Amino acid sequence: MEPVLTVEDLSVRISGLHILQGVSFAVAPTGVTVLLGRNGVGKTTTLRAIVGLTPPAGEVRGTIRMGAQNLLAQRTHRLVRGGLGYVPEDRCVFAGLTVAENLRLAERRGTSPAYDKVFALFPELDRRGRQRAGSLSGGQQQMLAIGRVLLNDNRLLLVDEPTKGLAPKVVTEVAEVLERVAKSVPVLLVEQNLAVVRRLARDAVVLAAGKVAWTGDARELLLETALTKSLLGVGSAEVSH
Amino acid sequence: MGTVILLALTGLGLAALYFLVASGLSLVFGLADVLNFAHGLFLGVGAYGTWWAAGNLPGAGSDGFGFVLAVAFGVAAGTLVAILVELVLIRPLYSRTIEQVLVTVGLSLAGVALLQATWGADARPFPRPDWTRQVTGILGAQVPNGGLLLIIAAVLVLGAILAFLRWTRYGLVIRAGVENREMVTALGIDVRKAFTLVFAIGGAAAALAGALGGVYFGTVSPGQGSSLLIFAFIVVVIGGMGSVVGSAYAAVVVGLVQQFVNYYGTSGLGDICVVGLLAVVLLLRPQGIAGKVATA
Amino acid sequence: MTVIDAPPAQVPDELTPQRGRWHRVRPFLPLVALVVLAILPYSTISLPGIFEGPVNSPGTLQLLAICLIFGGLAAGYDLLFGRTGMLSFGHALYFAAGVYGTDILITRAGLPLWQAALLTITGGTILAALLGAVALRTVGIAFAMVTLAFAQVGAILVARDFGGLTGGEEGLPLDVSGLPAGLVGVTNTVNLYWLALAYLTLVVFVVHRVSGSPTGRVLAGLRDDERRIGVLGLDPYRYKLVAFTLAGGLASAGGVVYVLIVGGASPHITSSELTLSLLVMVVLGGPGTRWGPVLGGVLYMYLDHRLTAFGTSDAVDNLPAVLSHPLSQPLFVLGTVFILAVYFFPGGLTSLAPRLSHLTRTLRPRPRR
Amino acid sequence: MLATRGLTWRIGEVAIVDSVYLDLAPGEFLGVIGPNGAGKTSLFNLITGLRRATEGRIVLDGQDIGALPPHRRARLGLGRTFQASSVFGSLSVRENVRLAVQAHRGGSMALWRRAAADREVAAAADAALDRVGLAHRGTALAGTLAHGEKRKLEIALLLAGEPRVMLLDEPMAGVSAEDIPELVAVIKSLTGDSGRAVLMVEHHMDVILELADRIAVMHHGALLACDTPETVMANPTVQEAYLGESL
Amino acid sequence: ATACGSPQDTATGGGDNAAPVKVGLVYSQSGALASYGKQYIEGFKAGLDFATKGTGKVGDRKIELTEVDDAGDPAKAVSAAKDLIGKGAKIIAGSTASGVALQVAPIAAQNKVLFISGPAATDAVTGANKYTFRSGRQSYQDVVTAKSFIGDPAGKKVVVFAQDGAFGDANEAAVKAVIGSAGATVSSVRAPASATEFTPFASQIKAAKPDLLFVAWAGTTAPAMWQTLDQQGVLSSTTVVTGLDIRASWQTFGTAGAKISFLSHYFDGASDTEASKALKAKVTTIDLFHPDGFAAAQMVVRAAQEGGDDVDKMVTALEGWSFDGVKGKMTIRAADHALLQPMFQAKLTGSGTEFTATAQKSLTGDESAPPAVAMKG
Ligand SMILES: Nc1ncnc2c1ncn2[C@@H]1O[C@H](COP(=O)(O)OP(=O)(O)OP(=O)(O)O)[C@@H](O)[C@H]1O
Ligand SMILES: Nc1ncnc2c1ncn2[C@@H]1O[C@H](COP(=O)(O)OP(=O)(O)OP(=O)(O)O)[C@@H](O)[C@H]1O
Ligand SMILES: [Mg+2]
Ligand SMILES: [Mg+2]
Repeated sequence: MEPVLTVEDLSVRISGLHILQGVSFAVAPTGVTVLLGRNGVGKTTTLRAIVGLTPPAGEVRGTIRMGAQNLLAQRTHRLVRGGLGYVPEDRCVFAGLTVAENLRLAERRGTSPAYDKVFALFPELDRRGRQRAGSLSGGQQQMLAIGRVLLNDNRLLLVDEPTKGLAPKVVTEVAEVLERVAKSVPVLLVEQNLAVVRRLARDAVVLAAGKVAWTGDARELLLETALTKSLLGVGSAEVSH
Repeated sequence: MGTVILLALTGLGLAALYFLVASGLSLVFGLADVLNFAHGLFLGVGAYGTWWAAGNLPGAGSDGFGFVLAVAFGVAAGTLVAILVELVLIRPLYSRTIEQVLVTVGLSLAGVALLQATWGADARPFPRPDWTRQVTGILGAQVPNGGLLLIIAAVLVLGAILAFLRWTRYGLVIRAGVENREMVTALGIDVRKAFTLVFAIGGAAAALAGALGGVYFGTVSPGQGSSLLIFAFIVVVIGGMGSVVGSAYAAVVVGLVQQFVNYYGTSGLGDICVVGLLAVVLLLRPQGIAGKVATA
Repeated sequence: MTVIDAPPAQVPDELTPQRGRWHRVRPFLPLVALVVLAILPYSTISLPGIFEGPVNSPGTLQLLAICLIFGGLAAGYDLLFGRTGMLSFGHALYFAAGVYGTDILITRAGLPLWQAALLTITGGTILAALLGAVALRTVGIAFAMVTLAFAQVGAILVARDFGGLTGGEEGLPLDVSGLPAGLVGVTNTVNLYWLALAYLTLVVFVVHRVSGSPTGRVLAGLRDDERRIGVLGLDPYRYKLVAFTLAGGLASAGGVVYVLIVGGASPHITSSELTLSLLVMVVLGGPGTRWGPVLGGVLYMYLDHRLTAFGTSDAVDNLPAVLSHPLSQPLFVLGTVFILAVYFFPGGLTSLAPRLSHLTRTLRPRPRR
Repeated sequence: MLATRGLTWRIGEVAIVDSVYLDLAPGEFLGVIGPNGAGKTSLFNLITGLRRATEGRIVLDGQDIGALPPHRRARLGLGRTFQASSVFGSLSVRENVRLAVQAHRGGSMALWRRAAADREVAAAADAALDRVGLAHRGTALAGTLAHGEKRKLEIALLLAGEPRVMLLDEPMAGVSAEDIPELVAVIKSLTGDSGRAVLMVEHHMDVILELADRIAVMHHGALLACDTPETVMANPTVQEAYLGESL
Repeated sequence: ATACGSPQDTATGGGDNAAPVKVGLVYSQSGALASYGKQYIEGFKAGLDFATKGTGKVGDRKIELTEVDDAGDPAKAVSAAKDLIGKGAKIIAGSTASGVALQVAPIAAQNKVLFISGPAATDAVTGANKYTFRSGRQSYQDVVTAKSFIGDPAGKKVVVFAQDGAFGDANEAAVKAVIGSAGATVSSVRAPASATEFTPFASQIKAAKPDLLFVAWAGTTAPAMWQTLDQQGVLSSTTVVTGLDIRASWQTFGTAGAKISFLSHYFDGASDTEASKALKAKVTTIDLFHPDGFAAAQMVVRAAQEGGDDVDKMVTALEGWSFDGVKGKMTIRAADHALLQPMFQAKLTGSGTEFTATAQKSLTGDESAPPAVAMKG
């Protein structure tokens, strides 16, 4: 099958630091592709390069293609309008706006926002519509950040550590949501919670020191103790914990 | 009694002038988070644009429809300058607050000097309809029409800005954009356009203030904008940054305080009172009268 | 609405010892510069276009002295702005307090210079401490505006000329009859120059010492995250007040020297524009760096004075009217310079040095060993 | 050691933290769990003084600290980390920790001493960095660290202050699987030696179970339970409201 | 050339007979008072031509002018003066702003050079020190002229309306001294210089019911102030006197102009002297401050002629000197260096942008003489 997204030889330098050094991988047109690696290897940097949010001091080389479209040539808001959804790592809700306003902002012109879907998933968001997003608890903010993206139809979702800071019960729920979403929309996921990875991921890309260390079937990766030990630093026993 | 009414109405006229200057400032300051010291320049452009049009633009003049045309020209000129300033100078500097201060300070110096180089340092008489020089008797007070005109204009501007914020998405986009521009683009919104728009509106409001201020003062001079700016800043801060309604309240308070204290107290006390008011308000409520969120 | 951010991140250079080819020589460079500046008045070199006369002519020395004072003022202001992240719009007040305080005590009260200076600096420092104690109850833009408001009251008081003390808009010429003879008269301009140099040295030394001290480290932390400082067990308010008072005291000391150099006080120096120009100087040079604010202050004042001459020079007059009219307005040129500076030297003048050295390094690759 | 007595924080009508009674013994490790928005972070904010409680008392070593500003509480030995990393972004990593060490040792008000010359501070800072495994990042600006590295730096800042009571707000959030054991070891070592007490919010149940002596469960601002891990985990309400069906 | 020297060197004003006479002109070329400065320098050049009969020389010595812009800032003016003195100038003239004049005067005294202050109107320049002279009028002379509008002041009620600050203080004090001492009761209404709304002040004035209102107001808010006084009926209820400013400001009076009695320092057509004809030939329309520049040039030439390079001789030559200036007969009073000069009463007529001033009456230098003050230094 044609991959929905191909990244070829992606290099990112930020103020003199060579953060990504020739990263290549592809995202399959269905299911979840997970991007793994230790803290600071450049997972977030990769996602941000894809949506065109590398800081101004940064320099991006290589190609990123979605179908025939070259993403590097486009500005972020056009990419997003074209169906690229992005859930950032630090939630980035608009603290000064209310929850409802945050959601309203995410509506895209010409489409009908799927509020029922989002509220069914996170009833908290419906209840707290008039609260300032900045005063939400950490987990509630995470729900808002995810809900914001699910409001619209997307061709590809980039999701950066969605379960960070969520209570176990909500982690399960979010995982379920992503699983359901991934049936229709491909997802590129960065995740540290290996239980979630195990449940969701079909393909895995492992980064190490700014390069791709391994790509392949996620299940294969997580079952091979030697492989997980060397790539992720944990035995598979802990993975299946 | 007549004195009190006269003072109250002229005080409101003054308040209207402050509000006209402050509204644009507040919008740009509160929404786009740019401390725009060049606001006085937009004001000057509006005033000189109107002045120039009344003398040179075919169809424009100092009375009737011609005057409206002249003011429209002035406002258009101010808006255009504001847009250019945003596109060329401010756009590369968003989220770099201090550099923005530097650029807008530079712009205010250079802009005023440019006006002076072109039209001289001296005040020029401002074209204005005759009726603006007359007075209307209200409850025994001889109230200048120029002041009444300002009050009407201020109310209209207030309504227009509120409508803009309430009924368009732009208010939301801009408030979000100030917090985190990246994230707004990551939601598929072209945040740059929204910011340009805010500048355009701020510039238009300033230019209108310049044109009507010209009517009120009877003259234009290059430095006029900057001298109003200090009080406009005070109004914006007392009202709460970004709150247009707050600015309106604050303008009324400042205008009336100045007017009454100047009459009943000794001269100059009015200014000191206003400054004292600012300090007190900020110490009690650092976010200003109407809080910080730029809502209607 | 975000509050005014701290200026662009700069690690105070005092806190990170620098290593490099020059690290042995570096500590002595300021000393060398100081010696060069101190013996400058013995030179008769003419720098046409840069100064009106030879370097040792009174006009040039006067200009240099004013530049040095403002270099010192900017460095002091940077203690607040660049190093602590406090945006004060009222710093001119403490400078003006120094200028008017000295002038009034000498001219109206007839005190000898040293007494007047001592009283003024003490008074200026106390004033800063008192007003700071109130203003620091707010943060961000609100703080900027409260300080602006205080300074505005100062400006109104000076303009209103209570009891004929300040001379209102006409200013107050300094009565020099009681001053040491060495500070009076055109031939003694050099002494004023040395005085200004001493002031600059003092400020740079104090600011350098303070920012390299434990307190300086706390100030740098405050710039980033005040809440965090509190949770570490330090009282943000106290540290900010110390910085504010110290900067105020330094500014009023600058006022004392300035009034001697200019020979009088005028209400120009109470205006909020002066604070804004201090801000411009610091940003122009590079906030939070050791030499940036000094360079910025010197350059700003130099331009401010010299552009009036530039505007009336023949070179400008001979241009076509479209160009010559604006160019003959010094403020036009000054404003344009700020704007260009922001785009061409982001991070201030001092950020030029590393960029230049980077350039030379790439141009001249050193052989590998 | 640390006790809260009917601690309550209301915004309008809503009680965000609702009459919480907690006791923390010296050397004890108390885990705090609860659904998102239960009020865990708010509880920390009340204890450390970033928010003022509307009712109730906070007692540290027999002294009511409810009226003290944050820095006074910190001086009494109360240290914390933040849920969203808050480090001094424009200072280097090492300078961050030195500042924390210096704040702890006092003498910060010195205007004329050279800070860089204080070897003891430097040594203590390096030790703290070493402990969290950030020694190699010492010169990087804290603002440019990757997320997980910031979490470690937070802990280093806390360590530097040698607090007697430590409040950790989700220290593991975003830390890569490989580094979790390391960090767990660091946190474990905090309690072992010196009778320090720890209050830790965490959503990683395995981490909590490994470290905590007791677990407090918060729900809608109130303390639902506070007991041994086994008892708490067996509690059906906790199961239902917090854990859900495990993955 | 050597690159070393003493830090206390200053150029010496070459004593030989062919060396030029160096004159420094420090005035506003930019800033708020730029147009005053422009008139001053035009007047000065015309005056120099007139006094040297077109040669630009005194004897064999050329008069070498160095013009420096002070932008209205005393600090810049002091720098410029020091620079000029350092380069050997023995005569400094200029000072458009009062603040500048007051701070340059002591510099002149400290360095023993001649200083001839320009349009700056402050009374404090008179008698400032032995080396300081003035080529323009002072506030006192304005007030004395104003007094001539009410005939016998005894028992009359006079109100001064002025802005806060030294300029207003000086005017109020002068009115008290000149008109008050002649028997009138003088009170004042003061407004902040930054005021933009004048209704409260107009009400206060109206409530005071004065026989004469003396207005001392400068700055860009003047038109708004006049309009308010007119609207509130102040102008039609009493005699209002104020100083006539530069031509550019005339049209800003609008219709109020016809209701005001003006005292005037000078306007085109106020006098018909040799000097005024010479000036008119150069500048087509004479304005307020042309005569000041003209007189300054006449004084410079006199000083250079009589004093050579000896400043003390220059001072003696100027003290008590009478000459025919643009305004008529001018006399430098020896005691305090006040410049006694004719003053005028004027009316403004016209509308739109065309206004003309016509002289009603003129006062001689002695009639408008300010009280003598003691020389301060
Ligand atoms: N703006 C920046 N300036 C300098 N360095 C940066 C910047 N942004 C990221 N880096 C560096 O790039 C590296 C990769 O960062 P990135 O955030 O992509 O890591 P990550 O894999 O997402 O880590 P984590 O799991 O902790 O989120 C880190 O070492 C970080 O310090
Ligand atoms: N200023 C406020 N106004 C209204 N509600 C608030 C305010 N501050 C906090 N809250 C609410 O208080 C509740 C408790 O928040 P808190 O941050 O303490 O939760 P938490 O237990 O730390 O959650 P998480 O595990 O998601 O971090 C949340 O529901 C939040 O929305
Ligand atoms: Mg990341
Ligand atoms: Mg929390």
